[in-house]
Amino acid sequence: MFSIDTGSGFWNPILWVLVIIIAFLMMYILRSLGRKDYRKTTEQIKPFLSGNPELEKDKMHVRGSNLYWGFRESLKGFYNVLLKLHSGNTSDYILWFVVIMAIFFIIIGVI
Amino acid sequence: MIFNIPFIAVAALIIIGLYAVIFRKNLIKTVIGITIIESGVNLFLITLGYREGGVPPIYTNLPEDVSIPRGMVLPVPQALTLTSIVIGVAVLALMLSLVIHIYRVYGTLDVRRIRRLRE
Amino acid sequence: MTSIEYIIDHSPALIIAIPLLGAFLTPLVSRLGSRIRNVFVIIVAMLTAFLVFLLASDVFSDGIRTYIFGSQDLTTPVVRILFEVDGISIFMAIISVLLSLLAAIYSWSFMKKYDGLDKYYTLLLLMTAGMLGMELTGDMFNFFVFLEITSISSCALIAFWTHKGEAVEAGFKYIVVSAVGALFVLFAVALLYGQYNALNIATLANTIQYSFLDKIAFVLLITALGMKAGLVPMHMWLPDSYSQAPSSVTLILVGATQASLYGVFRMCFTLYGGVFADGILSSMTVGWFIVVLALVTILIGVTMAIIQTDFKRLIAYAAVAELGYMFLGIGVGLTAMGTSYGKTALDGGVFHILNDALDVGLLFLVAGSIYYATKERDLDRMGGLARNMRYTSMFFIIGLLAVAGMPPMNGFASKLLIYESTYQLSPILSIIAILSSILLLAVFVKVFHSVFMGPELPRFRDVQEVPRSMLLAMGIIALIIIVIGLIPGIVVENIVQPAANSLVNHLDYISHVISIGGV
Amino acid sequence: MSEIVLKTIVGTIVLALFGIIFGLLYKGIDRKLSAHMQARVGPPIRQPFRDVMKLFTKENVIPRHAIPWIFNLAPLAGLVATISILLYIPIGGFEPILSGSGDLILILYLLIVPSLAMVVGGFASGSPYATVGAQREMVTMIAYEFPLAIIIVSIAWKLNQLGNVDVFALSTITANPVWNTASGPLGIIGFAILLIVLVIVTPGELSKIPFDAPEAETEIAGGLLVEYSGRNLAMFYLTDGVKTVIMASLIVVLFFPYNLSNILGITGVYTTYALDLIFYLLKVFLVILFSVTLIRVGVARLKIDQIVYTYWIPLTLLSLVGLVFIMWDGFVTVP
Repeated sequence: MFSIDTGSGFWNPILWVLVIIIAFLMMYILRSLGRKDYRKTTEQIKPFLSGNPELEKDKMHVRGSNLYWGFRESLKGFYNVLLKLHSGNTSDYILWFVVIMAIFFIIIGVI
Repeated sequence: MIFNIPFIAVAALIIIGLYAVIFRKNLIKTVIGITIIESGVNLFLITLGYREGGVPPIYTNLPEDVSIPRGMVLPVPQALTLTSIVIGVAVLALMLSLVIHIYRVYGTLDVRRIRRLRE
Repeated sequence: MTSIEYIIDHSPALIIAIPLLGAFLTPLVSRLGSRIRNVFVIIVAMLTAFLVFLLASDVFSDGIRTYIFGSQDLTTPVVRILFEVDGISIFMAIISVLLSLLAAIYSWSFMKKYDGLDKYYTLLLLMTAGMLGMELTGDMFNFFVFLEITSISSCALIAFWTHKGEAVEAGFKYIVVSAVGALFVLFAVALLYGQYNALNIATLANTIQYSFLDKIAFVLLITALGMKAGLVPMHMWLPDSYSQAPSSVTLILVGATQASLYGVFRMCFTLYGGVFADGILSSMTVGWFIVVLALVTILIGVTMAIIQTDFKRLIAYAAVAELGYMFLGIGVGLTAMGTSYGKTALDGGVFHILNDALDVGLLFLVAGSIYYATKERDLDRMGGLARNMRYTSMFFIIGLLAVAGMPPMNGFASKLLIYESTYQLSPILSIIAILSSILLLAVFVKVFHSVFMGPELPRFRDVQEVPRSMLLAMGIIALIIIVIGLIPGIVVENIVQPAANSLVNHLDYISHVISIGGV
Repeated sequence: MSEIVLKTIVGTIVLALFGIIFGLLYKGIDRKLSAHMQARVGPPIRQPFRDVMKLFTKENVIPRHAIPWIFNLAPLAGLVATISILLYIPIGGFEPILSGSGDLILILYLLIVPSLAMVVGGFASGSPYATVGAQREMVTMIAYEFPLAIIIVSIAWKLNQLGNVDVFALSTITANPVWNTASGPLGIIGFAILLIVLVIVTPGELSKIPFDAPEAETEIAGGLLVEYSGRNLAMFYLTDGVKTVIMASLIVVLFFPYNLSNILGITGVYTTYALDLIFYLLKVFLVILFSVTLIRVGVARLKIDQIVYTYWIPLTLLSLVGLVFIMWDGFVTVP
């Protein structure tokens, strides 16, 4: 009753949560065997920058648009086309509507 | 053929309206285009309501020879058209007020320049 | 007849009437003070929600329920409006009313600083009435009227902050798109009326011939409602308006978009259901068309989301991708009509409507909270907010996991249904669906980093956690997400499958009207 | 109901210990072997155990820019999620404990969690190095998920085509080894291609060379782990070990689910289980040898956009070719 069955697989969250709870307890105990403390006043709490001087905080934060550079870089051609299509022009919105309507009508009319 | 004229007019109005929305650059013309489409659709509705030799659905001045309610025209299309016109007016007013606001902020009505939101 | 039965009997009418009446009473009530007005709006929304739940329990146990406005004698020609509530209608109504209620709660603090709030709340309730009307009505023209009510009020709400040019621009784009869409819906309605002299969906579905004009009407209906539901490439209005509306409004806009999606469902499966079932029009053709567009929707939605820098615009593109999953569910359900995996896909699609409303809704509310606290929407200018806004960041993590379909959140359950059924039609469908889910995860991890992580920025040092009413709204959604995630079997069995069954068994919808003497 | 609960509780405890011990053991073997391949002596095989012991005695520094609750929770969450996968995977001749409550898609998703935990932990440390590493990890994750999804769905599609139910369940997959489902050489080639792709996906999933741009010691100083120390780092260390075992087991389950006892025809409960377990451990070792150690020693690190390119263009196309072969194979034979 608690699980769902798709005909090709299944998923029972309750048992999984049980596993997670037990594993969490175990690992929490294991973790608590380790050393808890650290010296909070020394330089070791400073971020590691390979010895470079620490910048002001605004510049230490990697900006959102700089993330996933590698992804965007390898799909550059795709994105150039995609951004061109999103023109922001109201007329284009309606144009797309008419185009899809025409394509759909041709598909239904022909087949 | 003569009975098809309203339907040809409907098609023409809708196409003219779509043309105005898609290819005209001025926002007011876009609004006008939508209104033209709306007129086309309304014309279509009202044309559907026409029955040759029908009697208006008013009970008080019914001709003697017409049986009730067989000879009467069903007033549904007229009612639909009226509703649609009322809605159309509301949409038109809303669109025009937005155009006024856009003009205030952007200083232009050119649809190509009103696209701060894109990508 | 006990009073509760009496209320259930009239609840289809009351569900529309109460928010409609409440909407126009709001300006009067707000004379008494803003606090009383807020309480009044929340009470109206709660009352509506209560009635919807009452009706839902009745519909899920006793089947379809109709309500007749106008002449009760069904043998005379069309001088009445019929409301017909079946599984999918009430399923959608539950979602809409839940979103409205949460938006009303969220608005309490979120909109506090702005004026013109009596109009804001009027429009909010009007939009609720419009959405519920679209979902409950059994009449084509009435559907159009409610569609327009929803569009007009949501347009006014999108452009609520008229001093911002972008908001007005988004509002204008939205109204153009929805006016054109709605006019084509009306045109299709007129085409159908002209042929069959009927406006009732059941009557039309019973007599439909699939003539040439019916083909045109079908194309018009599906395309227009598809545009209003944000099907790529007609989705471009969606990020504009979702990102510019106040967050509480965006939450209901999700519901409004899904009401249009419901229209697609209703037209495909009920109005033209007989045409597909008899094989006059191959359901494969239409199904594959929707499947292909759904795949494009998913892919373009996520790939556009991943490069956005505006918080709400990013979520809006993610919402587009999520809509793609629902369309995938419908498309596969239509293509593989009658097979068990087609049914599973449809279940998944319907289940995903609920999950998407909750997940994306929660993320929009988080975005609103961030905006409320920092007056910032640009991801590049934020950072380190997890320190000051601990609850909000926790809600964001829940929303992130849910929207990316990570176990054990609700999104995983519905996506599992979709993955494990669509692959039987073509393996590539599941592959794209799985991949896009990971991309969605990446999208929100990016947001998570740029908003909540990083060093404490000096200008956000004094940022406070958002007020309680906003936390309450987010908390309720987060709770529902987790509960549905932990008991997906119960939800699917009791709510989703009846809804999906009511789509598949389109004859029930028709025969119910016949049984009470109609057609 | 209470029986399965009890089994789950005991199973979790046993499998967690199993996963951790063998994860560290295989890590030691891997290090020793790769050292020998590079003409070094290398550390002793028990070195990973010593490493963990040492980490437990070190200070657990939380850097100033970190967000403590996420910073501390992420390593733990990753390890816990990884351990939970072990309950869905058949080990040796044993039926998985939760065999009826989770399938391949679930495993696919749970495998994301440890990487996600590392990403979140990296972001939470508030260091630019860690952020760069974390976003690279995320990009790598996107990249390898495409071919991985193709592999999993192809196998399920094939099994479904043959009329099986519950095709995403690992019990169905082990009952029908993929090589037996192919009806001609085309299918065999298709599955072989998928196997090769999966072997190349594995180092990406485990952030090993050549796909270790997220950690890249030489350029971003350990990347997303740069600020981690002490017991938090130990958690990540253990996660890595367990994940290696899981990935190897997945390859074993998907492509080599044979048991020695069936082939040799051995009966007797204990000998069967013991023999199958040993055979399974051997298979896992061989998979690790090929997909981790050999690749790691043989090639150099790729740049992050090269990783995306490698996975999305050549490997995705390759696995699509495999899929097409398998589908073709199916259409040719199914009447």
